[in-house]
This record gives sequence, structure tokens and C-alpha cells, in this order.
Amino acid sequence: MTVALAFEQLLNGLQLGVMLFLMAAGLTLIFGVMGLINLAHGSLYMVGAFACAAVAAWTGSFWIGLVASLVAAAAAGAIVELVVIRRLYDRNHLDQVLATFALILIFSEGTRWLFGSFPLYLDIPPLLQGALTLPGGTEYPVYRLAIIAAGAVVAFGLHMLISRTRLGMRIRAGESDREMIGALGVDIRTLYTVVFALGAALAGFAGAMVGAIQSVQVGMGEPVLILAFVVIVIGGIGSIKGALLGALLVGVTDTMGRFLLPKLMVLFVPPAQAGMIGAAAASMLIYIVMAVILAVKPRGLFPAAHA
Amino acid sequence: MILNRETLINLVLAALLLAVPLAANALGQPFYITLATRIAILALAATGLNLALGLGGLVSFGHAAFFGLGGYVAGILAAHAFSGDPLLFGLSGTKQMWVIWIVAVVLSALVGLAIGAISLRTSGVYFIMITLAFAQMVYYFAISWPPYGGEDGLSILVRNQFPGVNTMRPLTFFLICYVILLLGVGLFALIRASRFGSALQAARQNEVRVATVGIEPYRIRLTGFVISAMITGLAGALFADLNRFVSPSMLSWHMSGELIVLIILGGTGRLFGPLAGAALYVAFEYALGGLTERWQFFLGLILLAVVLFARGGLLGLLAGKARHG
Amino acid sequence: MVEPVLEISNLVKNFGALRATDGVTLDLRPGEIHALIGPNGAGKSTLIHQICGTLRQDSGTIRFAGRDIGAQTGAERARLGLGRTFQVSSIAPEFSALRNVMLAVQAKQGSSFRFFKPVMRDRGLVDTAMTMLERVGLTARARIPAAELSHGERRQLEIAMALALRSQAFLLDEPMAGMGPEGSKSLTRFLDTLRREAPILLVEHDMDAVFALADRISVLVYGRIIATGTVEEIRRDPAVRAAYLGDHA
Amino acid sequence: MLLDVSKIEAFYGASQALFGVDLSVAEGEAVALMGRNGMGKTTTIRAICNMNPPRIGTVRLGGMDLRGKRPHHVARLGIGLVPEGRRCFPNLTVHENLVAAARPGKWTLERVNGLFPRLQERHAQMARSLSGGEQQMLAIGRALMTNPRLLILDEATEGLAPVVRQDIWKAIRRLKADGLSILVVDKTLSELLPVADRCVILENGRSAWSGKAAELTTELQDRYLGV
Amino acid sequence: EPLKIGMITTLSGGGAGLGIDTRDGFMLAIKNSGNKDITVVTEDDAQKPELAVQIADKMIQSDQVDVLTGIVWSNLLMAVAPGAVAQGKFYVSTNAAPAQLAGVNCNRLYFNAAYQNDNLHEAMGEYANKGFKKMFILAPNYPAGKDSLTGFKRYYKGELVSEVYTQVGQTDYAAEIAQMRASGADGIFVFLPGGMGIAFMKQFAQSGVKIPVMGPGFSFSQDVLPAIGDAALGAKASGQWAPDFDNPASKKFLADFRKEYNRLPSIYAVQAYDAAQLILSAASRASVKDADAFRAELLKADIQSPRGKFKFNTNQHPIQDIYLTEVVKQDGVLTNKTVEKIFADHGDAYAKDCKI
Ligand SMILES: Nc1ncnc2c1ncn2[C@@H]1O[C@H](COP(=O)(O)OP(=O)(O)OP(=O)(O)O)[C@@H](O)[C@H]1O
Ligand SMILES: Nc1ncnc2c1ncn2[C@@H]1O[C@H](COP(=O)(O)OP(=O)(O)OP(=O)(O)O)[C@@H](O)[C@H]1O
Ligand SMILES: [Mg+2]
Ligand SMILES: [Mg+2]
Repeated sequence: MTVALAFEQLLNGLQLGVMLFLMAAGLTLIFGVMGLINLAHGSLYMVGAFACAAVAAWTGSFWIGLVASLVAAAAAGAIVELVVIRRLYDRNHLDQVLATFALILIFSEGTRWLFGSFPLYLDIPPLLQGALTLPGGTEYPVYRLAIIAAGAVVAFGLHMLISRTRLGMRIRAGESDREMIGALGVDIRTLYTVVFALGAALAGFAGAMVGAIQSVQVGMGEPVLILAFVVIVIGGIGSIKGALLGALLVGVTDTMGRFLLPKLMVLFVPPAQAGMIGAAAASMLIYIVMAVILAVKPRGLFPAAHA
Repeated sequence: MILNRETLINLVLAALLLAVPLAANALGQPFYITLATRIAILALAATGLNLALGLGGLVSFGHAAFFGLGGYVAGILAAHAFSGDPLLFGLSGTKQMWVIWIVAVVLSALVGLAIGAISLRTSGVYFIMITLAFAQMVYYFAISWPPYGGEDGLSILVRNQFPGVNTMRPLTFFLICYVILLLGVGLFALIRASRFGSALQAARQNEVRVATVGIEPYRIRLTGFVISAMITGLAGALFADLNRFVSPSMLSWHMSGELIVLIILGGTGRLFGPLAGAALYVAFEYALGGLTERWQFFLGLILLAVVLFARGGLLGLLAGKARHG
Repeated sequence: MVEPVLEISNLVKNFGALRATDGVTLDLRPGEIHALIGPNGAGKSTLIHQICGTLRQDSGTIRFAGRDIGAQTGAERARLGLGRTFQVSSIAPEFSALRNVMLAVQAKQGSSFRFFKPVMRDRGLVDTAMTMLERVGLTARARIPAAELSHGERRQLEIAMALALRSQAFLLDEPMAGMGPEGSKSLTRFLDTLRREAPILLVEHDMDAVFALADRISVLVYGRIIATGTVEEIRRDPAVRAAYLGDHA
Repeated sequence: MLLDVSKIEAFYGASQALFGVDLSVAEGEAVALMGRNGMGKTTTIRAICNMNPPRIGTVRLGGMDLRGKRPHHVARLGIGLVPEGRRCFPNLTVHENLVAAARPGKWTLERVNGLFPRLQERHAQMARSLSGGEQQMLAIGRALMTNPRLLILDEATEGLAPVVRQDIWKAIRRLKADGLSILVVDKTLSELLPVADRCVILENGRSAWSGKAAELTTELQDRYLGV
Repeated sequence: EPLKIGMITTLSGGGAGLGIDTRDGFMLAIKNSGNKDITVVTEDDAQKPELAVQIADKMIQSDQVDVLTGIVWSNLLMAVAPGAVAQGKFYVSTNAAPAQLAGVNCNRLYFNAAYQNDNLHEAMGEYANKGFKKMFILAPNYPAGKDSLTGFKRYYKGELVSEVYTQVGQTDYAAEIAQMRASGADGIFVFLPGGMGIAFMKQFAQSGVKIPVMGPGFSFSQDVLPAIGDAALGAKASGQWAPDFDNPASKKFLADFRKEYNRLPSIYAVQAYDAAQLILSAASRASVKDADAFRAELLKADIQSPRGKFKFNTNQHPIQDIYLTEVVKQDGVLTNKTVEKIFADHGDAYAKDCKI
């Protein structure tokens, strides 16, 4: 193992982290800030990817597809909010769980109904193809750098939106006391629809961006859902900074775990089994990390000052 | 005692669950017995979770860990009994259900104690996620651990035995599960009405208040969590025997989610909520699955309709709001 | 002099740069009502929280019934006999008023780890709780879910719960808040009898009640006690008038 | 009349809490809403703001029927509410609480800070950790920042130190002198009556008496308020 | 003589594509036969073992089916097949073929019409012997993944520079690709079914790493190829069938399938098609009520398989030829082209453990 490889893996870890953040960004808004348990987040992610793939195939342009993913996911989000979520704000969190669980089923099967059962083709745009040589000599895919950039922009934008704007204040106020913010003259209902749609659009955006280097298929949102929750909770609910750092931590832990644990296991067990045991340990690693973090810091690493 | 509406509905539910398999048996339709057994077992698992979730407000997203643990206890003990290889410390496997149950319950309690002791340091959504984290660890462990089949799971070639009866007869096995379900529900009822149950429910509503009258919420919750794990673990052992098969999918987060869904569907914290939820869910899964390949779509629509229009789940719809005396 | 029931010395609590209680020393003697008054944000509730264990002090000691309780949990202190009410009512909203009080009774009577006997069939539990509700005048509302009680009724419920604990000392954080004139008057009368059961540390902004009830008054300003004395002494104290009473006296 | 409430009946779920409340507030007038605990004062206020819309009866603000209007709409028509129990947004800072729902007008951050210097000192603190009294000030400041035509105060001086209460009553008087209409619920008659032009007394969810503050005799007080 | 077949397969969720090809291939053969005595009931297992068991129970106890078939995944098959054969029903597998059922736990009523799980990996191991000195091999960390690498290693004689297990359902392979780049390997063997493979191939193509990639046939089968896109071009795989097979049965199958469903069939469709042919052929000559006779007819494997030669081994798993295929683009459509034969009349390593 060389230093260069270790460095590259670290970079891969960070990159995965930013990608996770991008996937979690919409959920940070809907769950972290609005306080809504949205299990259908992965479905919105899927909607974005499918919209992008379908439109890109039709028009031949990834970029038009990307716009379509935003529009489709935002529209899906707005409809979901208007028809379902709106009735659940003053209910128990558990009702949200059941409702959004039902939405997963509806979205998955609905998507299959529309697009068939086979994975769709979605490739990265020509502009972002190829690899770049980083200082130190490693080649790195341009598209992955683009994902890092997109993640950074989203993180910064969300942070500003939540903590610096009146809109952000109102969303947070709505989370703690919807009735009161309404009684002060804020149309919280419409605001929440808009914010939910925005969160959905972010999920869709991530679906399109990340979908281009993964498999665009029904069910693609499920692993994303769990990871996104993990990331947000490790970071501390309600804090964008926390979510970003949580995502980076998970990304690096996961990558380095996958990379190093099998090598480490060689020291203890025969090499034939080391790979498997190492891999098994690696797949449990982020959950172990999460449990340890929460056991020590029950409100996540960076509990939002305002949560 | 006057029969109030909820009690009446509960009695009807319990009677129906018994009547259907009896009728199916008489009509020579054993499959419906299997279906009813499945309902009974899932209801038992959910009753366990309901203790933590409905009474204690502890939304465990990791109860599949106990369900699967119970299942693997049944699978592993049976496999060792079959092969004759000794288990840990030279103990051998067994095909006796009651031994399996005891082991499943005790192990679930121990694991529940460990998971609960750490998880209960957190609260709210953090609790949901930390329990999920523990379950995921167990899940990934089971998937990649070869001796007991990994993802392929473990078959129990012949259903485990219970003294004096033939468990391979569907009706017999159903009756075993049914009795255990009733015992589980009875235990739930006793606990809910007891001092411990009062404290547990109060801790859900207002933790500070409970501490202020001198009760440690942590201990109450931990105890509740452990009891809950024990019941769900027992259900897992039965489930493995029903399918004669156990696999990591019993440990997956879908399973945890499904248990939660059963409870909400039936009515959170209600005595027969889990049974109502399980019956509804399994019945729809079965009926829709036979009708159309898009059954999950329609299942989704139905679940959605229940949340939106039946406040407090099925029992909430039928029996009105829960009262707390 | 009789031994004080509760003795606090040099209690300090910081919130970041803010020193909420700044070396508070105070005691509560048997049979007395000791009023703690002071401007908003002076640290009165913070002090109560520290005594009850909801907040941990940074330094200083708290002695209660002859022992140091500074390291114990809130629940342990409650079992030792510290009964309290909250500035904002704290109750189990889904339970009826009766079951709220029963919770306190069961905690007092002993273990909550009893799994089988239904509480509602436990006459001892129910009757004791009903007695407490009767004492605060909530008998008619016993079966109403606490969430549906009006503001004033919830305050009474909290007091009933503190009573049920048979506390050795009561810490009441603004019990009069939200009570109508009639309610305040009857509560004043009630507290006057309550002191025979156990001494009361009373945080209150209702000066009519404080002046009517208090044996001693301490005045907390910016986390420090600036004066302790009888009603008359405090009323006349110019510093207190400036910091707190204004022209109310 | 700025506010005109006639014969409203309101419910919590199935249980009726108001059985016919009449009430009006003229432009520039301060009206005290009184009654024992649990008689329906808060419910009346919630009904006016459509937070708990009356099932029967009408509420008019500046002649406009409020039926069917959502609470935020009612608020924008000019009602500023200081609710019972303060209900500051605990996860927002003091500053954010003030500006989150602010609408332009005479009342600005500076003026509110001038009225309650304490809030200025605590501007970056989370509302959750404010003392009770500070939260009360914040709730009033927050309502003022929406620049209402009618200010509704439900137990706004509850839990305040006497000096501060005096300040608040002074402020209320000043607001009234400014021409602001005020509907106020408070239990301290000695402070309330000098400010109020008129009083309306509720009993068991009905308006039982209304008249000039001066006409509220000791007998009436004893009869309805138990003083 | 009426015969009722119960098909349990995955028709919803992420793996639905495989189940749909299975069902369609199967039904094509049934339809072509014109046999009106045969009924097929189909249900979706949603890729959940417990649900598959429930459906199997229902089909056996309620629908009274005679033969079960259709399961795609090994873990579901392991849940269903032992119970089904214990209740005296035939099971004819259209895809999944875990080692246990081929070896010690083989059963007279259990047939496999596809291959044994290890076969395609073994073939790649054999192929890699020619011209690849250092191999990097990778599979998900679950039994099928381990079987796959075991199968590969059973035949590969060169040096293994690295043997990596990934997480089941993993979607990002940057870390593994970096290891590949650094490993100095001259060939890469991956077994990543479904979405995992799609993600891997796309990411591998972008990484700029130029080492040749090979895998088992279904990794580049028609259900995933369109989604991988040009990134798959040139990938070598092993298979018992490819669309360019030059025999009458294959041509007919291909034409019929395209006519019926308007798409290219995948290997799953072929396997299911053959499973149906097998059942049909046995049913036409024996009654399923006479299990021994029916079994004997099945064993004869008297069918025209698109694969060409096809017969059963002693453990009732196929003996067949296995070919090397390559992903190419034909008329703008990605498909597999046959390159050479790797194994002739290949059975499996477990048959010797099977005592029927
Ligand atoms: N958790 C906290 N973090 C930061 N500051 C806090 C916290 N809790 C209280 N404070 C501050 O400490 C000071 C004392 O608060 P406390 O609630 O004890 O006042 P109080 O005397 O009870 O006032 P009131 O009579 O208004 O209830 C206040 O300025 C308050 O803002
Ligand atoms: N959320 C609720 N659900 C059901 N009933 C309620 C609810 N809130 C209040 N009530 C009932 O409505 C009646 C009127 O209550 P309201 O709060 O309006 O009284 P109030 O005059 O404001 O009393 P207080 O002076 O104690 O604040 C009371 O009988 C109360 O029990
Ligand atoms: Mg206070
Ligand atoms: Mg009120």
C-alpha cells in the first residue's frame, strides 16, 4: 500500500461524503428543519433520477434532463405535501411514518408502471466526462469533482437559507409552533408546501446527479434513505454544518473501512477469510460509528444551536 | 363490567382469528390456517414492539433485531439438533419448541438490555436511528457470516416439536401461536394497567414530570424495552417455525418498519392494535397479491387512506379515541 | 435555632458567559414560607432547577434533611422529599388529573416495578390521590384528561402532585401565575395551611400573596441575594424597591 | 367598531366551550375581557383569531367578516396576538423571534428594544433559555413587530416582576394613547381597570356582563370574578 | 391431463426486470405449445423470502399446483424449495442454483434448468488462464458472491493479486476502482448482479482505468446492458446462450420473443423458456401424479433448447456448453456476441455429493 493510494482513498472518502450530503440535502431541509419524518425521500430521489434519464434519453441532453429532474421532483413533492403531508403536521410523528411508508410503495410501483421494470440508461454529459490529473499524479474523474462542487454549493446555499434568511426563521418557527407562526400572519401552509417542494427538488437533483454514475432503477432510493438519515442524525438534526460533517465522516469511515479493514484482518485470520471478515466489518462500520457517537453525544456531533 | 366498544371489538377480533382457521380446517383449506398463523405471529411481534412504542413512546426502528434473533435461535438450535454438532460449550441443539422459546426470550432480553442501555441515552429521532443502527449491525453480520447460511438463510427441515402434539399439522401450530398471542396480549394489558405501565406511559408523555415525582425514567424505559424485546424475540422463534426457514431478511430494516406499520395501522398503544394491523396488512398483501402484480401500489393507496381518514388506526376508526382512565 | 430543612450555600451556575446564580446562599426552616423574589431573569427558576436536580450546579453545596444531595438525580431528590411545581405546568397530558396524582402516590408508596396489579383497582392508590385532588379543589375534574384542564386547574393539579409526595419541603415556582383573583386568594389560604406540613420556598411575582404569606423574603438580583428579611424590612429596602418592587408596596 | 364579535359558539372537538359571546372593541379603545379560570377567555381569543374558528356567530374586523379566513390572513388584517403561555419559538433566537414575522410599520426593532432593553441584551440567546419574564416581553415585542391595529394580550403580565409589569402597563397605556386598539385579559384588576375603557365578563362561555370599567362595582367583581 | 404450475417470481421492486423476463420466457413456451391442459398461476414475491414462502404455501395448499418454478434469487429459493419438495411437489428452477441444492441437499423432485451457480464463474476462471497472469477479483459479501469467487478460483491458475468483497447493495465503487488501478492486475473479474454491476461499470468506465473487465454472463445480459450503455463495450463474459447463437431453436426463440414482447430476451428468459419446455415435454408423456414417471421424463430433457446441447447431470442440474461472449454494438443496440467455447459438456462440482 502506497501513500498515494491511501491519499486517493481519503479523497474518495471525502468525495463519497459530499455525495452523501448531496443525497441527504433535501432530507436535511424536510426532516432536519421542518421536523417531518419523510421516508419517501428516497422515492423523490428516484423520481429525479428517472425524470433525468427519461428526458435525457428523449432530448439527448443531460442538462435538460437535470432541469426536468428538479421540476419533476418538486412537482411530486408539492403534490405529496398538498394531498398527504399537509394533513399530518398536527399529528403524531408515527402517522408521518406510515403515510410516507405508503408513499414509498406508491412511488416505486408507480415508477415501474410508467417506466417498466428495467434499469434506465443515464450517462454523464460529455462536458464532464474524462478524468483530471490531480497534483500528485492521481487521475480523478471530472464528474466526481463536479459532484463535490454541487454538494458544496448546496451546503452553502442551504446553510444561508436556513440560518440567515427570514424564510429560514419562519420554517424553524413553524417546526416548533405552527399555529403560533400562523397567528402572527405568516402563511405557513403555503410556505411549507414550497419548502417541501424545495426539499423534494434537492432530492431529485441528487437523484439525477448521482444517478448518472449509478443504476437508475426502481428501489434505488432505499439505501439512500437510510444513509441520509444516518448522516443527518450523526451530524445533529437541524444543522446543515452537522449534516455536511456527518456526511464526510460517514464517507471517509466507509471508504477507509472498506479499504483498510480487509488488510487489517490479514493480521488475525487466514487471507482467504480476511477479505470476507474485513468486508463484513466494513459494512457494519458506519452503524458502529453512529451508535458510538450517539451513545457519547446523544444529540449528534453538532447539535444545532436552534434545535 | 360493562362491555365498552373497544372491548367488544377486541373480542370479535380474537374470535375471528380463531374462527377462520377452524373453518378453513373444516373446509380443507389449510392455507388459510397458515395465513392466520402468520397474522398471529406478526401480531405477537408487534405487540412486543407496541409495549415500547405505544406505551413508552420508544419508537424502536430496530426490533427486527429481536425478531430475527428469535428466528435464528430456532433455526440454529434446530440445525444443530439435526446435524448433531455441538453448539457452544458442548451444549447440543434441540428440536423442542419450549426450550427454543426460553432461549429466544432470554437472549432477546440480554441483547435488548445491551441495546436499550445504550440507546436510551438518546431520545426522539436519535433513538429511532440508534436502534436502527444496532439492527443494521446485526443484519450485516448475519448476511456475511457463513456458518449459518449468510444471506441464503437457514432451513429448518422439519418444524420443531412441542410435547404431546403434532406441530406439523397447521391447525395445531396455529393454536400454539394463538395461545401465545393471547398470553402476550394479556401480558400487555396487565402491564399497561399496572404501576409500571403507568410510569412507562407517563414517561412518554412527560419525562421531567416522572422524574419530579421520584421515578427514574431511564430504568422504567429500559425495563419496558427489555420486556418488549423478549416478546418480539419469542414471536421471531415462532415465525421461523412457521416458515421452517430463517434468513437475514427477518433482521432487515424493512421488517422493523413493517412492525411499526402494523402498529400504527391497527392503533398505536391499543391492546389489539397489533392484531388488527397485522390482520389488515396480511389480508391486503394476500388479496392484492393474488389480484394484480401492481399490488404494492394499491397497498400503498390503502395504507395512505388509513392514515388520512382513520385517525388512530383501524381501532381508532372503529372504537374511537383511547381513554386513559 | 432549629436545624434548617434545606440549606444551600454558594451555589454557582454558569450558562456560557452568563452567571445565572452567583454564589447563592439560602436556607429553609421548618414551618416557614420563605419567599424568593427578584426581577425576571434573576435566576430564581435556575436556582429551583439546581435544588431539584434538573440542572447540575457548577459549584456550591445543597443539603437537604441533613445530607448533601448535590450529586443525586432529580428522581432521587424527589424520593427524599423535595416536592416542586414548575413555572410552566408540567403534567402528563393524556392521563386524567386523577392518574397524574396517582403517579405521584405510587412513587411515594414505593416501587413502580409492579407489573400485574391494575392501578385503577388499587384502592389505596386511588383514594389517596382523590384526597389530594380534594385538597386542591379538583375533585370534580378528576376524570378529565389533564390536557383539557384550563391553565389555572393545571397549576392546582401540580400542587396536588407535590402534596401526594408528602414532601419534606415544597419548592413552588410561581404557583399563582395564571390564577384568577379568586384562585389566587384560595391558593394563598391553602399555602398558609400547607406550611404546617412542610416549609415552602416560594418563588412568586404576586406581591399580595408574598406579603400575605412570607415569613422571610430573599431578593435575588442578577444571580445574587441582595437582601433577606421580613416582609416589612424588604418593603422598606430602597435597593429592593428600585430593582424589583417599583411603586408596588 | 374595529372588532365586532357576536354570539359566537366554539368547541374543542365535541365539547362546547363557548355558548354565545358578544364583544366589541372600538377604534382606539381598550377592552378588558374578564372571568374566572376556565370561563372561556382564551377560547374567545382563539375564536377571534380563527385559530379555533367559531361554529356559530360572526366575528368582524373593521367591518370584514372573518369567517373562513385562515389565521394568518386574520393576523394580516391587523390582529397582533400575545398568546397565553407566551409561546415564543424556543429554537429561534430573541432577535429571530422578533423579526421572523415582522411587518413594516411604526414598530421597529429599535422601538421594541427601547421598550424592553432586556431583550436587546439577550438578542442572540435562544428563546428556550430565557427566563419566564423575558419570554413574556419577547411575546409582546413579537406581536408589536407585526404592527397590528388590534393588540390582543392574553395574560400578558403573568409572571412579570412588579417593576416590569408597571412598565408594561405604562407601555400599554402609551400604545392606547397612540390610538392602538387593545383587547386585554389580565387577572390583576388593580392594574387592569385603570387602563380599560370597557369590560366584558364571561361566565361559563357566555358574556355575562359588559359595561364601563367604572361601573364594575365590588359586588359585580365578587359575583363574577370572586374578588 | 391437466397440470398446474405455480410461478413465484419477482415482479416488483428493483429486481423486477429479472422476474419479468423469467415470466415472459416461460409463458412464451407455454403459449407456443398450445397445450390447453396447462395452467400457470403467477405471483410476485417482491424479493422477500417470507413472502415467497407464504405464496408457496398458498399455491401448494390452496391452488393445488403440481410444479413450482420461477424464483430468481438463491435466498428465496432456499426458503421455498426444501419445503415444496418435502410436500411432494416438483420444483424446476429457472435461475437460482445454490450449491447446497446441487450437492448434499439435492432432491429427486428438484430440477435446475439454468446452470449451477458456480458454472459461469468457473468458465471465466478457465478463460482467464489464457493471457491473464494477474487477476483482481471482486464480488459482494454474501453466499452467492463467495460461491462466485470460489468458482472462479476453482479453474483459474494464475496469480490473484487481490480478492475483494464489497457490501451487498453498494452503489459507489471509487475505493475499489482505486485499488484496481494500484494493483497491477492485468485482468478484472467482477460478479456484481443487477444495479451493483451497472453502477460499477459506469464508474469504472469514467475512472480511466484501462484493465479488461470480465464477468459472468448475466452481468452483461440484456436486462442491464441498455442501462450500462457504452461503458460495457468490450466486456467479456461467460454464458450458456447469446442472442447470436446459430441454431434453429435459438432463432425461433429470439424471433418469437421479440414478436411477443418487442424487446431482446435476456438469459433469464431463455432459462425459463427451457424450464417450461422441460415441464411441457414431461407432461405430454407422463402424469404428474405419477412422480416417478414424470421425473423420468424430465430427466430425459427431450427439448430443443436455444442453448443447443442440454442434458441433466446426476444431480438434476444441467450439463451444457459454456461460451465466451463479448459486448458489442449492433445496429445501435448493445448485445452479446459469441466469441468461443470455453467448456464443452460442463457439469458442476457438487454432483458427486448428491446421492439420489
Ligand atoms: N439554558 C440556558 N442557557 C442560557 N441562558 C439561560 C439558560 N437558562 C436560563 N438562562 C438565563 O439565565 C437567567 C436566569 O433565568 P431564570 O429562568 O432562572 O430566571 P428567573 O429568575 O426564574 O426569572 P423569571 O422570574 O422571569 O422566571 C436568564 O437571564 C436566562 O435567560
Ligand atoms: N384543548 C382543550 N380541549 C378541551 N377543552 C379545553 C381545551 N382548552 C380549554 N378547554 C376547556 O374550555 C373551557 C374554557 O377554557 P379557556 O382556556 O378558554 O378558559 P380561560 O377563561 O382562558 O381560563 P384561564 O383563566 O384559566 O386561562 C375550560 O372549561 C377548559 O377546560
Ligand atoms: Mg422563573
Ligand atoms: Mg386563558
